[in-house]
Amino acid sequence: MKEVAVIGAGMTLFRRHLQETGKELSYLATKMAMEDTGIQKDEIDMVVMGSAPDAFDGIHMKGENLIDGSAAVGKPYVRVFNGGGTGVFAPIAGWWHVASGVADICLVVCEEKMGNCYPHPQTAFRHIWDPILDRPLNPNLIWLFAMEMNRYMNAYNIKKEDIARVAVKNKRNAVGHPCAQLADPNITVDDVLNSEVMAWPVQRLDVSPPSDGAAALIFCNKDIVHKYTDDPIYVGGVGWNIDSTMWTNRDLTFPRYVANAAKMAYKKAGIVNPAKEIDFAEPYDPFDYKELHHMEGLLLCKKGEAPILTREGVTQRDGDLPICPSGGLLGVGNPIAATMGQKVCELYWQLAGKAGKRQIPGDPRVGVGQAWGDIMQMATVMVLRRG
Amino acid sequence: MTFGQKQTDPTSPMHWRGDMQADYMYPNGVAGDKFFKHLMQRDTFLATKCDKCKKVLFPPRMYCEDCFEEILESNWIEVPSTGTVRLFTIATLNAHGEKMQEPKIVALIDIDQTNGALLGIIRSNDITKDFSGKKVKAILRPKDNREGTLKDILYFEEI
Amino acid sequence: MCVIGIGHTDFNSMTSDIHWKEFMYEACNKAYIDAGINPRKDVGSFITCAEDYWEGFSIFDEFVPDQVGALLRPCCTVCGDGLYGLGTAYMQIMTEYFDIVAVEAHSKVSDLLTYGDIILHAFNPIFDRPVSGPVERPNYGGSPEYPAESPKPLVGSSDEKERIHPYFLAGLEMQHYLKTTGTTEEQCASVVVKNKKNAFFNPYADYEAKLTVEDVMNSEYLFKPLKKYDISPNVDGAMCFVLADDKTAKDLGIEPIYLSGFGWCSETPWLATRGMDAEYAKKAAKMAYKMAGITEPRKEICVAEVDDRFSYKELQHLEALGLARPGEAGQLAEEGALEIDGSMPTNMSGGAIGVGNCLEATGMQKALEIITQLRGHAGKRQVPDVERGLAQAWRFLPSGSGAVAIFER
Amino acid sequence: MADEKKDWPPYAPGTYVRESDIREKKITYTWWEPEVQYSWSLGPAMSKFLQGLKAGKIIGIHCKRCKRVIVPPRMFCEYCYGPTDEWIELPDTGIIETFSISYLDADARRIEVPILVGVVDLDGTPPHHGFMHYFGEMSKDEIKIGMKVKAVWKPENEREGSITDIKYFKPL
Repeated sequence: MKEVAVIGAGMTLFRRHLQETGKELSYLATKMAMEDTGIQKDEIDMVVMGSAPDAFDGIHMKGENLIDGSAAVGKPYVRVFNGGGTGVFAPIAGWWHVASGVADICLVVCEEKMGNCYPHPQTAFRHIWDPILDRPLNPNLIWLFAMEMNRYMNAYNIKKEDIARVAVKNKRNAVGHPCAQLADPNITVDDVLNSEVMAWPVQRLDVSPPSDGAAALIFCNKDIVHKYTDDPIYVGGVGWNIDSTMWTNRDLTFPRYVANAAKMAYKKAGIVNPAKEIDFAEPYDPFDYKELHHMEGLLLCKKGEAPILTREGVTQRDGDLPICPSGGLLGVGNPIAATMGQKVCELYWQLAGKAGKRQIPGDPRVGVGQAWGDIMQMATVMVLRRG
Repeated sequence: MTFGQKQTDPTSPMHWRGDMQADYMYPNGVAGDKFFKHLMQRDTFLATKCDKCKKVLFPPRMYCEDCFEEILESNWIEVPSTGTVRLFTIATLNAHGEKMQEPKIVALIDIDQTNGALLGIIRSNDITKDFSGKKVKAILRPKDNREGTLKDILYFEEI
Repeated sequence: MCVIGIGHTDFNSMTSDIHWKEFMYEACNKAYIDAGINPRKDVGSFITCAEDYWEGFSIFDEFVPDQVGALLRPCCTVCGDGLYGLGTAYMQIMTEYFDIVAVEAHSKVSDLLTYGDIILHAFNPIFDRPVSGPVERPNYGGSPEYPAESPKPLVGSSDEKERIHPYFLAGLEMQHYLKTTGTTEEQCASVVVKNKKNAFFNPYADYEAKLTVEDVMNSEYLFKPLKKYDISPNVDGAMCFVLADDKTAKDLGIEPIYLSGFGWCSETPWLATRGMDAEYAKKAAKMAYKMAGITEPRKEICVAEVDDRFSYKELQHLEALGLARPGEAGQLAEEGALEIDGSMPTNMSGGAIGVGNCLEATGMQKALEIITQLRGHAGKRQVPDVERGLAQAWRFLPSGSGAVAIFER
Repeated sequence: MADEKKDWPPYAPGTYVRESDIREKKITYTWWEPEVQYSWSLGPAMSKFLQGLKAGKIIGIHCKRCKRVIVPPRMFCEYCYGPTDEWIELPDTGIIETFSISYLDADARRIEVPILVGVVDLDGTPPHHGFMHYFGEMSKDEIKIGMKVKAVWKPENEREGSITDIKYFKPL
């Protein structure tokens, strides 16, 4: 197996509607990553596209449509997909292109254009449900997460204000992120608790917004990485795991699939005690409770302990275990697959000391990024470390 | 036998209907917006020229797909809305696979002064004609009716 | 790298008696039994090749794990033909994370009522798709309601009544192929005759027929020069392959079929600037030949299964793959060189014209035939002494992407 | 390098479009309504389940290897990967596994009277096995996890073989 380094990253503005087409967004993110690395199109061997449902962009086989914007014309190109998990899964696919020795340099592009689905991407979300068992009940996507959140709160007796602290932290962390859609330096716990109830226990400010956006990342074989950088960031380990489709046949209290994926990645990265050995994490936070749920799944704390750590300030940017220093999905926005920008790209920027105003104090050496997708069943995990 | 039991009663429920209906609003993009806003005012097309490979890209782009270089404002050029038929076919089926009310001539038209092309419908009295290599021009909607989409080009006809 | 197990369902134009999950389960279960493994313990990673709109779900990946045996295991979707899945499995095994990887691909196209509209939905929405017809849904229903404060913003309405079937693009491309290579429509028709004939000897093929070149030539022009018989009909079918590294295959005591080379490539999605010469197949083949150490494909490859979802595509692909010189393939077809007993046996299974177009599983069905031939299990359509075969996939209209895989005994 | 201490990403490319820019046609866009219809085959398990609902019964299936009663039924067990085959009629009672009080309908529009919805963990199955449904005859203040509930069926002549043949689950 080849060692794999990350040598460049880029991402676009995240907004509800952007004027650029999906191709153009991919181009902007890709061009930025290429300029960051100082690399030309010809030097890229292969390209991986990560993009979530076709039903958002409104283009069947949308991977094919995005080829020219992803510097992939005339190159081996493949799109991988597992719902919301794509944001970390696409870089995992990029990693295996290089780790297997098939490519020396692999570009990963993630793109999402949710605004195309009009008037609201909610229409496309209707079709993620089982057509026979769920769709006749006319469900709203928020229900799913409200049910999981309620189950989680009930099992560990968690108060809503402890969950709201996550939204406050992330929206404040996003201040200073030039791409951020919902950064707010003055938000308080009360603002979250007083926001409109959508499907109890989920309220307006518990939720990340739908967005348009794109992100890009460049992987390189360790043997030639010296050509591009003196201070490469390496992939320590990757993991992914899926649980049953039948979400009503599972206990929603603990995300066992996240734990499985994390264990797979940690084993390869040689991490025995994740809570101690990992310096910061970017778990997937489309809803504020998901950050807590995923911290537990990533084995960064005991079951039910994440809200306590959050309350005590451990997860703040200057805390002992910074969580979502980018501002996460809650602060920066949630263009499903393009959240690679806050998850894996952010790990790279933090570890390379390029995070600017968002830089974690101290000297972070190991970070873990995670995404979550499908119908509350898919986990994708990537560990990055300094060389 | 893969399963313990198979469906043997043809009178039992067999199918479940469903859809993935949704409506889509595609912004025309940065390059597309410029192209269509021009087309709303004028009867000509815009194309873009790549500085590196010197190709005149049509439909216009914000970047060159081969060189991956950005196309600058100064490299937008105006080209006539005429072209030469590269390929054509006579389509007889509609999307449902049924016979269309009347067959349509669909053509790939090389736009003059560019290295690009555009799909278009050719209207002609003679459907049996060989259109390959024929010069055609775009027939546009009246200016006050144009909306800034490809539908502003009604059809192409032979010059 | 080797294939240690294959499994497939029957191929049928309709499979109303079985749910698509059960359909996938049947193919996978057969492959696991063929390989003699327990998926719940032995398989490291699972890959499905699918696209959302073919299936009817916004996120198809969520409905995959249970029936392929991937519960609480690594599992993912690759949006491509089955051959892309094989390439992905190859790379995953090469990372040394896994010993055994399963790849599944299927078509349940009979569940789909609006096939033509869905292919149109793959066209560039701004510069290509509006040419096909009205922007408004022809049969309005089941779509979002617009509240009074934000009425439906419609742009591009016209007096057109119906949308053109997307196969017009194949009509254009066929015209290009005939013009540039001098191939005749009769030569394309001979491909149809051959593939439909081969399908008689393939027990799982669904569209066998005894036709003559005249029959094909007399079928009506649907997208001139594309005729009715030039187009492959749709079919349901599911397939699963199990791949393993050489050592694991040896430990299992299985006579393996080696995956000695693969390649894949994409051309630009812009119809305006894309050549129509199957450049994707040329580049994918180049990559696969390099990996397999092939320098003279025409001599070194015994059998080929190439994408023939339109009859001219078989000829175009043979030329792009270097198995025929440019412009020569039509003549080979006419002379019988592509027959099972010819010098370059092609689409022995019947291909997509004889078996049916199985969407993202089409390339997988090609690989299935090559493996069956290499194993010597092909019965009456067996080509003698097959040492090495090639399977090729194209991602279908309107794309310019494809993959190539080389298998050896 | 000094400039590395600046914000990163160093800039955020992209052109923001407001909803009003679309309404007022300040940007041009293309509209399209795809026609995307399906008719999925049910297969033996779902066919039997829907037939059961029409008859006012909840049908599950047994996996003998895992000693597990599965509902909704399926032809294979995802845990042992073996076939399932013994149909079981289950009681129409259970407990609330989890729930939500929704002020939004399927199209994300606000509604005044909230929908009570959740997962019912059916009696006669292992823990956490059930399906999603509505709850009724209880207020949003009364509903809680662990509450015992029973199905309220539509009258026989209105049932059509759908999950909605059960109107909702009411407190037992």
